Amino acid sequence: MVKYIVKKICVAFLTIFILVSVVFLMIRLLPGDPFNDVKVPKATQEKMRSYYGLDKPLHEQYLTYMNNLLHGNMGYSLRTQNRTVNEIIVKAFPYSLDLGIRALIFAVVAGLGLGILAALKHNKFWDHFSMTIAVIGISVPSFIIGSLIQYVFAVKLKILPVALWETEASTILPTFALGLGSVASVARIMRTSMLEISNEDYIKTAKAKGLSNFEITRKHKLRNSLLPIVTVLGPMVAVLLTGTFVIENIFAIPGLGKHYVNSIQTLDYPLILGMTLVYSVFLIVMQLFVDIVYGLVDPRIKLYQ
Amino acid sequence: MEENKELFEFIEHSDAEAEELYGPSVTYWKDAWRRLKKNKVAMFGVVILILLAIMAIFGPMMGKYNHADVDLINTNKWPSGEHWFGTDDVGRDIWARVWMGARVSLFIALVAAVVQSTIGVIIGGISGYFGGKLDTFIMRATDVIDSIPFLVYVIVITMLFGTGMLPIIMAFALTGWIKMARLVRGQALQLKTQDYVVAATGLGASKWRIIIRHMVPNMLGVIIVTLTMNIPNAIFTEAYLSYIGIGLQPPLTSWGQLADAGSKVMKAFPYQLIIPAIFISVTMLSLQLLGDGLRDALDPKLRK
Amino acid sequence: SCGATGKTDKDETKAKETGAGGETKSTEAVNTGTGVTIRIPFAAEPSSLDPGFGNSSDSICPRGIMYEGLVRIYDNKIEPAIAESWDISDDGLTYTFHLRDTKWADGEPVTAQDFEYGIKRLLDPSEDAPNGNYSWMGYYFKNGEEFNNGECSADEVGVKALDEKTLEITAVRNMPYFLDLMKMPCFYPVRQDIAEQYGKDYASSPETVVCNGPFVLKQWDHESKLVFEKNPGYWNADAINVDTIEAYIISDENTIMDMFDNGELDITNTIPKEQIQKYIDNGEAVNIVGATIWYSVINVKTDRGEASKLLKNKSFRQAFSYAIDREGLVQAARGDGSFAVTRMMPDLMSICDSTWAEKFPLENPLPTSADTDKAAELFEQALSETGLSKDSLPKMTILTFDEAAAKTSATILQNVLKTNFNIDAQIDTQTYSARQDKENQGDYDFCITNWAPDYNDPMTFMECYSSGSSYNMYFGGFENADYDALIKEANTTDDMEKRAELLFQAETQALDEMFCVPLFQTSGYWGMKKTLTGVSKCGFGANDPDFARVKYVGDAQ
Amino acid sequence: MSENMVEVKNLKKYFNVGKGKELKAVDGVSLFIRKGETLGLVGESGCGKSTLGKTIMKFYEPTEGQILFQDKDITKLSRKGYLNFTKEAQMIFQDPYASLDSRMTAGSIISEGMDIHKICSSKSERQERVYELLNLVGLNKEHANRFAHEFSGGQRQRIGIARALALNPAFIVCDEPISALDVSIQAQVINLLLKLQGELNLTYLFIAHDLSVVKHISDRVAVMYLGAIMEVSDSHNFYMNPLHPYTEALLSAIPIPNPDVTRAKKRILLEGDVPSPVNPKPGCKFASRCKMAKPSCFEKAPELKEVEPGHFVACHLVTGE
Amino acid sequence: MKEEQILLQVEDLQVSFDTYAGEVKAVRGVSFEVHEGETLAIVGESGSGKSVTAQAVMRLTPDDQIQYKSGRIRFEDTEILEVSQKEMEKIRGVKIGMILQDPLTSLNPTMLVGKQIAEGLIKHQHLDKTEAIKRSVEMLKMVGIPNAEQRACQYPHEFSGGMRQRVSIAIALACNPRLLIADEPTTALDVTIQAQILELMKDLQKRLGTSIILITHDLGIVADMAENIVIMYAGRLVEKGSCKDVFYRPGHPYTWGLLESVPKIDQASKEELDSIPGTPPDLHSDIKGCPFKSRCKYAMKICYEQAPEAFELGEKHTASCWLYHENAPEVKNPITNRECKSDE
Ligand SMILES: Nc1ncnc2c1ncn2[C@@H]1O[C@H](COP(=O)(O)OP(=O)(O)OP(=O)(O)O)[C@@H](O)[C@H]1O
Ligand SMILES: Nc1ncnc2c1ncn2[C@@H]1O[C@H](COP(=O)(O)OP(=O)(O)OP(=O)(O)O)[C@@H](O)[C@H]1O
Ligand SMILES: [Mg+2]
Ligand SMILES: [Mg+2]
Repeated sequence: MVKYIVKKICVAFLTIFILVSVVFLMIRLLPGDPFNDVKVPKATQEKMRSYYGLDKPLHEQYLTYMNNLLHGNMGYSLRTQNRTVNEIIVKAFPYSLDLGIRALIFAVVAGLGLGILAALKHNKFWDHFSMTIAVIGISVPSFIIGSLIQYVFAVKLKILPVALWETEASTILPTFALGLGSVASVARIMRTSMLEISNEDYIKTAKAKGLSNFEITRKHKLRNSLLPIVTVLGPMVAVLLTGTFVIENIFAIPGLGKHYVNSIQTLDYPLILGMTLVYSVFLIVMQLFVDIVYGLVDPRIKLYQ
Repeated sequence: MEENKELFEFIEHSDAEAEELYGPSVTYWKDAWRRLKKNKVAMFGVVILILLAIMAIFGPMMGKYNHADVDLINTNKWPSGEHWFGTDDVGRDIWARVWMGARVSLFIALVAAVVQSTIGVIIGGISGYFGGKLDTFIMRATDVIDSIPFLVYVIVITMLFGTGMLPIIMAFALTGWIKMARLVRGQALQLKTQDYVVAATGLGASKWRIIIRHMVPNMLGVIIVTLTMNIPNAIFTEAYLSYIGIGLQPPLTSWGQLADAGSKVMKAFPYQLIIPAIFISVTMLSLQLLGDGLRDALDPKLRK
Repeated sequence: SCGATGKTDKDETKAKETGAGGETKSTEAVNTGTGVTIRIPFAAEPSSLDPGFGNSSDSICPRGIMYEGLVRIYDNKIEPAIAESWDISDDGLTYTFHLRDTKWADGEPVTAQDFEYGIKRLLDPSEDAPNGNYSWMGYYFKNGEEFNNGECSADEVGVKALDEKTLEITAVRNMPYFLDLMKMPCFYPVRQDIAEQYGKDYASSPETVVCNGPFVLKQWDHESKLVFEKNPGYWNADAINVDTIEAYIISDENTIMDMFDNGELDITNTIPKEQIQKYIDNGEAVNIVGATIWYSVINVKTDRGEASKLLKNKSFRQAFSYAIDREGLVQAARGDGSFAVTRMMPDLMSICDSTWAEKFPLENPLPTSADTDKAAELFEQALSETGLSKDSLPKMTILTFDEAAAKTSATILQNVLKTNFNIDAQIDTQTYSARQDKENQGDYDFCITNWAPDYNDPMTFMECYSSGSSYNMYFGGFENADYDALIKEANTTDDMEKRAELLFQAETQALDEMFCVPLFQTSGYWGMKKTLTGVSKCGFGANDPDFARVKYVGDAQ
Repeated sequence: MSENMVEVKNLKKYFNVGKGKELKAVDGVSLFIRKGETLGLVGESGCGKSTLGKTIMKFYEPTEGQILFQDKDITKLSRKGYLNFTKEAQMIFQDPYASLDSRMTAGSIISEGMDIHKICSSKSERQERVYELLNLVGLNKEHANRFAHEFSGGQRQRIGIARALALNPAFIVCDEPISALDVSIQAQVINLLLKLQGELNLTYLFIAHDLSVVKHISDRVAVMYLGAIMEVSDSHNFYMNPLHPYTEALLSAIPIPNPDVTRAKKRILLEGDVPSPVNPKPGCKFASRCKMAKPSCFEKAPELKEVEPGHFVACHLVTGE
Repeated sequence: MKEEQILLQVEDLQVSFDTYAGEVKAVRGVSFEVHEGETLAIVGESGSGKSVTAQAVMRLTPDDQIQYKSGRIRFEDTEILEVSQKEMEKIRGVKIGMILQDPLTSLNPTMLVGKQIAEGLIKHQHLDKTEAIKRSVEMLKMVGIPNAEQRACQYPHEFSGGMRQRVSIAIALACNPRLLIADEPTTALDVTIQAQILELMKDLQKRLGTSIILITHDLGIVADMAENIVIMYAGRLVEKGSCKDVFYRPGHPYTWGLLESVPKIDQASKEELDSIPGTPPDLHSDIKGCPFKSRCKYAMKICYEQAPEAFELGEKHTASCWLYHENAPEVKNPITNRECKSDE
C-alpha cells in the first residue's frame, strides 16, 4: 500500500512536470503579448519584457522557470506590483477552499440525501421531487441561479447579504449556487446506483436478517452504491475547491476563480502556470485519492497488486 | 363425475409442441426500441426533442422576422402579437433567435454526446480494461489534458482556426470526453472481473472486442445517464465562450447566450431570461427522461 | 452637519452580521470621532498603489484617495492641489510650482523634493526602480525620455526642486495641456526615505507607504477590500467629514447594484442601462460625461484583396458613415446617456480657453441618424469608381472585442452593411490583447475601437492618426503626407491660435477621408446615495470619482 | 506425440491476499488427462478446483509449474499462440448466470468464438452453424434470438456448452456444469456431454460435487484437498477401492435418494480444523482432520505415488513411510 | 409420524410479478403446511416457483415488485401477508431464518463476512459489537470454516463458492430461528461439508425444535432430511406427501421422471440417463390444462383442457394428475412397477 502510494506520487510528479511543460509552451501560443499596449512606447515594452525575462530565448525561460518551481517559487505576476504568484495564490486560495468545502459538503449531503430519498421512494412523490430538483440543478447554470437567489434572498427578502465573504450568513448563497449543480449530479448518480443495488440478492439477505429499511440502506446499500459517486466526486472536489469564476464574480469572493480567467485574458504567464498547477495538483491528488477510495469502498478492486 | 371417456385417451405429442415459445424473437436493438416505445415518459421526452428539432429547422422561418434583423426602434419589446417572444436590446426578434439558438445548442448537445460516447468510452474502456501501466499513462495524460485551462485551448484553437462553430467543436472534442472516460474506466475496472468477460477471453476475444462488445453494452445505462447529465454543461460552456468573446459570432446565437444576455437584464426584462431558460430546461428534462427510459430499455433483464 | 446618526442603524446590523469578521469595522467606528464610513466598489484589484508603477485604470481611483499631486481636476477644471500656485514661462516650457504647507500622514512636510524624487523614480531605468509601464509619461519632461533610455543622468531631467516648496518643471515642448497632465497619478509625490527602505514593495501595504492625500491607506486585503481613513493632516481636511472609506472589489454589475439598493454600498461605478431611469427618478444617479470616443475604424492600409478596393475608396467610407444610425446605435449599445458624435473628438475638448465645438463649429455636420439616400448615392459612386458590381461584393470582417457595447456595435454595423450595401460581414470577437494583435497586423476590414483622451486637448486624438504614430494601425493605417505635415506643424508652433487652426484642418481632412468613423461619445452614470455630496466626476483621463471633498450629509430626505 | 491431452506438472497458483500473505489455492498439482477421456475432479469447496481449471485455461497466470497442452508448454504464449489454444480448449463456467453476457442473444454468444476465429466465411454459414449447435445441445432455432436471462438455468448451461463447442475444441473444462440444475435437467446435460464425447471424441476435465454424477461420467477421478491432489484412480476403483482417508469420507457422505438407505447409512464425519490455504502448515494437508494421522503426517507432505497401475495416492498410510 | 402443532400454513398462494413483458404468474395456488420440528422439502424444476414461494413466506421481495394475488400465509399467530413491514422485521431473522439461493450474490461484497453475521445478532439479541463478532466467529466454525477468526475479517470475494454458502447458512442460523428456510443450501458444497451442514441442521432441529423448509434439487438430501415432500412444477404443486410416500409410492409422472433421472451408484458409467424431454412452460401465459402435459408420456386429451385437481393417494399424500381419475386408463408406475390408481 505504502509502496503503491509512493509510486503513484512519483507518477503524479512526473505528470505535473509534463503538464507544466506543455502549458508553458502552450500559453506562448496565445495571441498577443503581455506588454503590448497601444499607449506604451516600444522601448518601454522592451524594458518590461527584459525585466520579467521574457526577452530571453524560450528554452532559457523554461529552465529558469523550472528551476524556480523546484524551489517552490512560481515567479512574479506580470500584472501586479511585485506580487509573487505564490502570494496571490496563498491569499486567494483560502477563500476558494472555504467556499469549495462548504459547497462540497452541501453537494454530498444534499445530493446523497436526495438520491437516497428518490431511490427509496422510487416512483413516488419524493422521487419525482428529488429528480425535479436535480434536473433544475443540472439545466440551470450557476450564473442564472446565482443572480436569481441573490435577487430573491438579498434584494427582495433582505434576509441574507448580497455578496462579499464576511459573515456566516454571507456564505449561504454562494454555497448554494455553487453546490447546486453538484447536488444534482450526485443525486442522480446516487439514485441510479442505489436502484441498481436494491435488486441485488444481498439486500434480500440483509432483509432476511430482520434489518429495517433504514439499517439496510445505511449499512448495505450506501457503501455499495458509492463507487460511481466516488468517481465523479474526485474531479468535482478539484473543481469546487479551486475556485469558480462565475460564482466568485457574482458574490465578490476574493478566491482563485477570477485568476483563471483574468490571468489568461491579460496573458499573465506565470499566473496562468500557477493556477494550472494548483488545479492539477488538486486533480491529481484527488484521482489518487479516488483510486485508493475505490479499494476501500469495494474490496474487490485491487489496484495495488 | 361423468366425463367423456375419450378425454382420457393418451395422445401423441408432436415435437413442436414440446417446445413452447416464450415470445416472439427479436434482436437486442429492436427489443430495446420496443421497450422504449412502451415507456410513455421516455416517449414524451422523445416527442419533445423531435418537436424542438423540427422547430429548430422551421421555427426561424415561421415568424415575420429574421434572427439577424436589427431594429433600433423596437428594442426590448415585451412579447406581443408582433414579436411573439419580444425583442432584444437591438430589436432582434427573440422568437427567431430562440430557434436559431436551438440549432446551435442542439447541435452542440449532439456533438457533446458523440464526443463523449465515442472518445470518452473508448479511452475509458481501454484504460480500465487494460489496466496497469497503460491505465496509469492514460489517466495521467487525461489529468494533463484536463488541467490545462479550457480557455487556453479555446483561444489557441481560435487563433489557429478562426472563430465560429469549428473551434468550439474542436475544444469540446479535446476536453469533453474526460468525465466520461473516468467514469467508464471505473466501470471497466468492475466489469472486467465478471465471468462473461473471462469467458470471452477464453474464446480468444481480443481486448478491443471485449471492450466494445461486452463492456460497453453493459455500461450503456450508466453511460447514457451520464451523457444526459453532461450535455447541459456543454451547452453552457458554449455560452460562456461567447461571453468572453470567443466562440460563436453574432448574429448567430445559442440558448446559452440568450440566457446569459437575459440574465443581465433580468430585473428589467425578465422575459429575455425566462424564455431561453424554459427552452433549456425543457430540453434537459426531455433528455433526462429519455436517458432514464433508454437506460431501462437497454437492460434486457428488465423484460423478465 | 455630521451624519453619524444616519449610518449607525445600518452599521449595527452590519456589525451583528459580520460577527468575527467584523471586528475591524466596529473598532474603527469607536476610534474615529464621527464614525461615518462610506462603502464603495472597485471593479478590480488595483494592480499597484505605487505612483511609480503604472497607471492602469483600476488603480487611478485608490491612488486619488491616498495621494495628491500638484493639481487636481474638479468638475473638469484644473484646481490647485499641493501646488498652491504656479508660474509659466512665456515660451510655455518652464513651470514653477509653489507648494502649500501640507504634511504627509506621518507628520513630515510634503516637499518639492518628494515630487522630484517621484518623477525621477518613475523614469529611472535601473532594475531597482518600480519599472511600471507608464514611465513614458515622463517623456513630456525635458530629457525624460533620454534618462529613461539611459542616455543621460537624472540631474539633466527637467524636474527640479528649487527649494522645499518650489518645484521647477521643464516641458519638452509647449503644450497647452501640460497642467492637465500634472494630475496624473504617476506624478504624485513619493517619500524617498520610505521608498528606498521598501524598494519594490513600496506601497504594497499600509505599512510600506505614507500618504499625502485626503485619506490614508489603512488596510489592503488583496482582491477583497481596501480601507482608507481620513488623513487629519490633509490641507483641506475640513472639507471632508467622512472618516473611513471602505472599498470592496466587486466586478459584477448586478451585484453592485443589488448591494447599492440594499444600502450595502453608497456609490456605484456604473448603472446598467436599462435601470438608469429608475435611479434618475430616485435622484441617486449621477451623470458623468466621458470623453471617450468610439469609432468604427476602416482598414485603408493593408491589402485585403477585393475588400480593399472598397475600403480604400473614400466614397464607400463616406457612404458607410452616412448609413449608420448613430442615435439608434448608441441607444442600443450603451443606452447610458452616451450620445452620437460625428466629429473626431468631444465637443468639450478645450482649445485656447474655449471648447472645440464653440471654436470650430462644423458647417454641415454629418447627421446623427442615418441618411440612407445619401449613403446609397455615395455607394453607387463608389461602385463605379472601383468597378465592382453590386452582386459580387466581397465579404468583410468586423473586428471587435469582448465587451457588450463593442459586440452590439459590431452587430449593428454588420446589419448596416447588409441592409445598405448588401455586404456580408462576419464579426470577429477577440479578447482585448488578441484584438490588439490583429489590429497591429491589419487583420481586419472594420474594427470597433475607442480612444480615451489622456489630457484635455485635441492633440491627444489628432496625433494618433498621423502615419508616424505608433497607433496608426489602430486607426486604419491612414497615411497622408499633408495630414502628417499639419500635425507636425501644430506640435512645433508656438502660436496657439495657429496650432488650433492646424488641428481643425487636420480634423476636417480626417472627417473627409472617413477612415475612422466616429460613432459616439461615452457617458455614464454612477449611483450615489443622496447622503453624499462633494464627490467629483471627471471626464478626461479617467472618470473615477474623486473623494477629496466628500461630505456625508445624513439622510437628507 | 503422447496420448495425453493435458499434462500439468507441479502447478502452483497463489493469490496475493494483501499484507504480503499468499493464498495457496493450487499448491503443486501434477496430473494428466488422456485424449478422449473424462477426468472427474472432486474435492471440498474452496480446495482450488475452479482455480486449477481456470489456470489450465490460462485465465490465471500460474505462479509456478508447467502446463503441457498437447505436449506444448502453454504457460508462456504469444497472442497468436493463445488464439490457437482457445480453439482447442474451452471452459464451461461454474455459474451459468454470471458467465453469459446479459446484453447478447444466445445466437451471438454462441457465434462469438466463430467470429473471433473467423471460422465461418459467410453470414449464412455462421447462422447454420449456430442452429446446428443449438440443436446439438437440445435447443432450437428460435432460441438463437433470445437473451440469456430468458432461459432457465439448465438452458443457460446448455448455451454455455454450445459456446464452448462452437470452436470444435478437443478439450473442455466443465466447472460444475450441473450443480445449479434440477435432476431432470442434470440428466439432460450429462447425456448431452456424453453424447458429444461419443461423437466428437472430446476430452473433459469435469469438476463437480455430486459424486454419483462424477462416477457416472468420468473415466478417472481425481480428489483434491486444499490445493493438492490426494488421490487419482479410475472411477471404478474410486468407488470400490478408495485408498485415501479423505476419499473414504467423501464416499461415505454421498446422499442416496432413498430414505431408508440413506438414513441407515453410516457417514464418516470429518472433524478437526480445516487448515487455511493461507500459509498452510507443512505436512499432509489432510492430517489435521484425519483420524488415522501419524506424527509423520504432520511433518512431511506425502507425495502422489502410484500404488497400483493407474491408481495414485498421496498418503503416508497407504504408501507406507 | 409426529403429530405437532402447525407452525406455518400456506394456503392457495398465488404470486405474480409485474414486468415490462406482462404479468409473470410465478406461483399459481400452492398450499402446504409445516409442523413444528418437521422438515419439509420442496423439490421441482428450476423456475417452478420454489424460491418465490419461500421468499413469500418472509415477504422478502420489495412490495412494489410483487403481487400476492390470493392466499394466506399464517406463521404462528401472524398473518404474514397482512402485517406491516415493521412487524415483519420482528419475524425475519429471529423467528424465520433464510438461506438465499445464490451464494455468489447473496453476500454484501463490501462488508466483512464476520460483520454480516454479527448484524442480526446485534439487532435481535442486542449483543454488543465485540460479543457479536465473537459469536459470528463461532458460527463460522460451526459451519466448518477453518481459521474462522481470520476469515471473519475477509470479504466475500475472498471465499470460495461453498464457503460463501456456509456463511449464508451461518447468517440464517445466527439467531436460532423457529423456522429455517433453506433455499438450496448445499448446491455448491462438497459432500463432506454438505453432510456436515445437514448434520448441523438436524442437530439444530433436535435441540431447538426448529422447523425447516428445504429447497433442493438433490433427491439424496431430500431422502435424508425430509419428513414431508412437496413437488412443484410451473408454479403448481403437483405432488405432496411424506418422504416415503414420495420416494416409494410416487404418484405424479413428473415425480417419476425426477426419480428416474438420478444416476444410480450401480448404474453403468457413461450410460445415457433417463431424463424428461422438453422444457417447462412459460410463466407469462395462462396455462390451459395440466402444465406438464407437453412433456408427459401419459398425456391425455383432458390434460390439454382442464387442470387436474389434487387426488388423494393416501393419508396426506396427494397428486394432481388426471391419471387418478376414475375414467383414466391404468398405467404402470415406473418406480414401483405398481399400477397407478388412487389407493382406495
Ligand atoms: N481471485 C481470487 N483472489 C483471492 N483468492 C481467491 C481468488 N479466487 C479463489 N480464491 C481462493 O482460492 C481458493 C480456491 O478457490 P476455488 O474457487 O478454486 O475453489 P473451488 O474448489 O472451485 O470451490 P467451489 O467448489 O466452492 O467452487 C479459495 O480459498 C478461494 O478463497
Ligand atoms: N423479481 C421477479 N420478477 C419477475 N419474475 C420473477 C422474479 N423473481 C422470479 N421470477 C420468475 O418466477 C419464476 C419462479 O422463480 P423461482 O426463483 O421461484 O424458481 P425456482 O423454483 O426457485 O427455480 P430454481 O430451482 O432455478 O431456483 C421464474 O420463472 C422466474 O423467472
Ligand atoms: Mg469452483
Ligand atoms: Mg430458486
